[in-house]
Amino acid sequence: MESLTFRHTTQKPLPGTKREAITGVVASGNLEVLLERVLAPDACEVAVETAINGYGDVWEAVVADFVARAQPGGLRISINDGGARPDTVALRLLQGVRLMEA
Amino acid sequence: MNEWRQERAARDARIAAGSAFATGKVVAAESVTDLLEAVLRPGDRVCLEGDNQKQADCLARGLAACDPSRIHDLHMVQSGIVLPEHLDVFETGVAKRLDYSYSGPQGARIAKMLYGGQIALGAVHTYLELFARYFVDLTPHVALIAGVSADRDGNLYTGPNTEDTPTVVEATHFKNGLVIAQVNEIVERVPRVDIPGDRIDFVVEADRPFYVEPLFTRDPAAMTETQILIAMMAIKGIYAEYGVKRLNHGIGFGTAAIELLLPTYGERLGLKGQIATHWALNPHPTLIPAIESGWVKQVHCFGSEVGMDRYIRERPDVFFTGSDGSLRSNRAFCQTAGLYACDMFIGATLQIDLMGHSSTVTQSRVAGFGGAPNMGSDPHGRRHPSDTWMKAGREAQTSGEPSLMRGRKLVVQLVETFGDGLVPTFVERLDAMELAKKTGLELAPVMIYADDVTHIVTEEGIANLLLCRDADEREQAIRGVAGYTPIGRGRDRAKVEDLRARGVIRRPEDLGISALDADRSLLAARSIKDLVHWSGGLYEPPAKFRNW
Amino acid sequence: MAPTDPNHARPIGDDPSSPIAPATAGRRSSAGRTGSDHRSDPVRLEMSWYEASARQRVAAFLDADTFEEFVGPTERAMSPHLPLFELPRAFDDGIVVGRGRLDGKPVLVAAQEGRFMGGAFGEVHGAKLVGLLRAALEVRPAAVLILFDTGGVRLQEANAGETAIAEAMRAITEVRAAGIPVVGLIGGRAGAYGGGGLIAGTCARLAVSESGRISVSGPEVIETNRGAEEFDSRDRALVWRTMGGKHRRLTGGADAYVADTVAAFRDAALDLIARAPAFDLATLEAEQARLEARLTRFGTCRDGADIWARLGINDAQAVPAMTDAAFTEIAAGVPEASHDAR
Amino acid sequence: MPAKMALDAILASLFPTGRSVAVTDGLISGEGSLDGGRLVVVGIDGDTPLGVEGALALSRTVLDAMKVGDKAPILVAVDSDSQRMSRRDELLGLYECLAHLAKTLLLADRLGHPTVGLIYGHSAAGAFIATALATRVLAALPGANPSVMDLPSVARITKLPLDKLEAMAASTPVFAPGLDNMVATGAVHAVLDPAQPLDAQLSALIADLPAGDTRDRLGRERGGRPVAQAIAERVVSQARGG
Repeated sequence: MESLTFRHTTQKPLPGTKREAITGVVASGNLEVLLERVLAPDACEVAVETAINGYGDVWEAVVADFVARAQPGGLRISINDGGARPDTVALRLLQGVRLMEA
Repeated sequence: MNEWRQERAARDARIAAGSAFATGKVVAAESVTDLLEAVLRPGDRVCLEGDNQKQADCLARGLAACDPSRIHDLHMVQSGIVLPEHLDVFETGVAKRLDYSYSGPQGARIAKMLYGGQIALGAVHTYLELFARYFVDLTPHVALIAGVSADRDGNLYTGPNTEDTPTVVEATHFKNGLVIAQVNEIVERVPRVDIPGDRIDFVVEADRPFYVEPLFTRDPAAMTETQILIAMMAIKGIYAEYGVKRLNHGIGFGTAAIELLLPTYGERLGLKGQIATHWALNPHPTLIPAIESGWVKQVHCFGSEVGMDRYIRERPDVFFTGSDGSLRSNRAFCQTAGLYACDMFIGATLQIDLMGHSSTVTQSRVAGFGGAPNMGSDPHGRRHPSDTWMKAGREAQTSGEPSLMRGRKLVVQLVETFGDGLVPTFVERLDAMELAKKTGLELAPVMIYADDVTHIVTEEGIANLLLCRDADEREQAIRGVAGYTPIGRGRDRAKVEDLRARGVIRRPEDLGISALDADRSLLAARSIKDLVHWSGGLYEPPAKFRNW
Repeated sequence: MAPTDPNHARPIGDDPSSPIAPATAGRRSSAGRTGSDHRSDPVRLEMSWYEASARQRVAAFLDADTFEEFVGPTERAMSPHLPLFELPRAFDDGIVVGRGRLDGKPVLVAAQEGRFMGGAFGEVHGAKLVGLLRAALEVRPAAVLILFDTGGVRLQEANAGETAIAEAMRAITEVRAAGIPVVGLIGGRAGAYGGGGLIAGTCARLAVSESGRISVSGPEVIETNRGAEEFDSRDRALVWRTMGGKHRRLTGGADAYVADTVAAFRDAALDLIARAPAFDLATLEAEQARLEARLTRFGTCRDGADIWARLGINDAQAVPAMTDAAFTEIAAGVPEASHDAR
Repeated sequence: MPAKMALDAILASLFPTGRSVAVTDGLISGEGSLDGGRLVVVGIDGDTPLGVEGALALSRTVLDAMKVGDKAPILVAVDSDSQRMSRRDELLGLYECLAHLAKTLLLADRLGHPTVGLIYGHSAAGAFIATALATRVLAALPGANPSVMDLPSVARITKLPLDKLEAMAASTPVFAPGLDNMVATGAVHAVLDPAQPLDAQLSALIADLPAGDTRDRLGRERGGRPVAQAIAERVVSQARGG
């Protein structure tokens, strides 16, 4: 297991008022993403617990792209990962953000 | 005076020797080894039929049991190295040389035996290449083939998996070779004659039905959102874009997802009748919903698929069937159809390098080629135009005399950026090159050469290599769809954005597709049971695919 | 009682807002509907139960927007034991529990997530179910619904899981004795195996879909212990003839057979709640008689199809391939299938 | 590990004045007298697996005991294998038969028959849940060896090396087989002293039966299930509030 935390500053807060949302399931090649609107509107934190060690740089790149694209200001995002591929991670993050924007 | 009938005399002698173990043409299963020891000669070229769906397994067991002091140094010339016995003969010394096409299930063992020098390898071929050589310099002396049934005169019914049989018999029988067929049963009258009896010298009633594996069944339950996203991009960005009507699909989950999206996503895009109407394809169960929704005009098959027989019988407007109603497949003809009459091949691969060369070998496995390189190559002998072919040709060729322009076949690689176990699909250097070095192969086993590939589709986007004007653009186009693999992260971001602006790279959003829309609810069938429902109960899946 | 889920599921969509429509909906007549439609989302009701996650099932199954979760994911009540095994945890430990309304009636509901550790019972997972059942004695809902999806005990927390199963069974009998129906719904990919099968057998009523399986030992476990001659676990048709939804319904091992949609499970749950047997001596005497009769009548049968034939089904071999509608009709004609003896 | 106590010795110590208890095909049934009343005995002996017939035979005995009307305590004595693993048992609905057996014991308890489990040998999985664990309290004798799965099987399934598992088992009662671990999780209420008369120890247990299910509290106190009780209480409390 490996724990990773990434902190970003966003240009804007994520729209919507939903306080929390969860998507995905922890399974082999899959992950769950818990999103909570608890941070300052220009802050985003992504905390990852992953079953697969040694992919920190990939996580960093995926999270950075996601933050640049979705501008998830205000969100603390917590991930339990069962060894998902980067594309699955990116997809779940976007799915989570869509739930929070609703 | 020249003797012009030595080969024929030799064949007559073989038949005479074999007849000691036969009643007429019929030989009992327990006499197979005796028969083979009687008719074979050391050094013979032997074709032991090993197809995808039809294995001469009883004859293979008989051959493996031959006494190597009597039968040795055979030169095996067969398309598939599939059964353990296909390699056992090299361990005992019964066989020495090998020319073949495909060795999927035995890929690891064959690699070991190549390293160990137990096999003298001629070459690994594509199907059409090997078939062609049957008629030039690899003509079998003896062919050991398989069928469903035969009568006592040797008239043979291959069943729906005709596959290689006509080609093998054509080359062997008409050039003074001997043909031995194993059948599941001897009958008074065969349902249809796939091979006339005068081309078959002996018929063995096998001890059990020949082995068949459902190689082309992809369970929709295992399809992922990523595969669905890639399939959506392929449909919108390639099938619709080029109006692809005549095509061949690979056997991976990505193309199976496309098959299942035609009646749903394709229908929504108004593409019915515009794309994917004529196919060179095994009867994939995942094609059933598209057939039932009226998308598919016709399908010619290399071989059949387990469980599809009844369905095919009830859909003769779509499939090629015999007077008895069952499928007539033919690998040589279908490969030819895929090569010359299809405007697109689309399939998956394990590795793609920075030029676009692709390979399915890993360092420890020699899987061979099968037919993909035939499908996945641009045939320079093609002379008939089609809109798809011409459009691709125009994209590739921007200068020169338009009337001398030739079209291009679309050769599309459909891959996820990471494979199983987070192994990157995109690599600096193909494992195939390492393997060639280790085994002393003159040619690295490249499945599809870079100059044949026109598009690479991943979950990150479509790279249109036809539009790349130099090697650097090509490399950046490939990096630009390689996702978070080291190759993908090594991209020049500015160049990739420039390629995107020119439409060389197209992202899902450029195609009006949201990754969030890639949902399993889009699949026309989400389980094998759904496929059974679509088929009106005619599809009979094998037990291992059932959950009811 | 190892987790026995043979379907190594690849990831699928899990956004509770995205409906998973029946794959062949266009070809089927739409499922007959009850008067409860107005309370729930018709699109979500058509989603496949098998495909849906535990959260999707709960959200779609209950009246729209009535679900309130207890000890939800933000509380991060995760397994304290999985990290020892270098295994990833889930924020809800693979079970969703809470309250909501079903056709207006207040209910408590638990839903297992079959894709996380095979839906298996660990310490937290089990305690959430036990807590929910104990809560029922205080808040007295119209029913407690258990949406099973489990391979049994989570091996990494085996003692805790096994004990929690025993606690849950005791709690179910207490809830039932208090006159509150406990209804189990089984149609997920992990089935109801091991201790999950025993909990299911303790419920007052069970509804099952075709893909649902109920069993103690899984096919792989039997094969590992007794050999492939005893049970060839790769023979999937055999698995379903032995422990699948249709077999369980025909023999009275489940009280309703439903199509693989949320709507069908919802209808069945409403129906079963209304006719749950009491938990008393008469019921258990009747169950004793029912099960003894089963052994007497079918004890020599080798295969599910032999049993179905003895139940008077003309073409027993045709049962697995039957459509849901045809099967429901057949099951209605089998007296052994319906009883109050559970 | 201490040797397991034989059933005969247990019965002799329980019923010094005599008993009528039979063991047929590994199934125990009968009665003796305790504190001047009847004590009904059911159970499984000899590491016998529990299948559909066995479960229904035991449940029959329990139902019959309820019909007598004397609210006699019921002792469930167990030295069993796991549930019988067979295609036939599952075909015939083993889950219903085992659950039914458990339900008869739980109903008997509700109807005033004190139910006490006694594990004196092995037991595992479904057989354990349907018998000894379906009582008000479960007692054990030293030498008992309850388990869900043996460590080599756990190693095979979790793909962890056996020596690592054995090391983990020493410090983590939650997954490892054995009596001490089942005591720690709260499943086993008390361990009896084989050197002392069992009748008195059983009488004391019955006299002091807890009102509700205390297993998760014991699990917390003994450290074998650190969080279960708190989680269950949190669920109850959130259900209550609102």
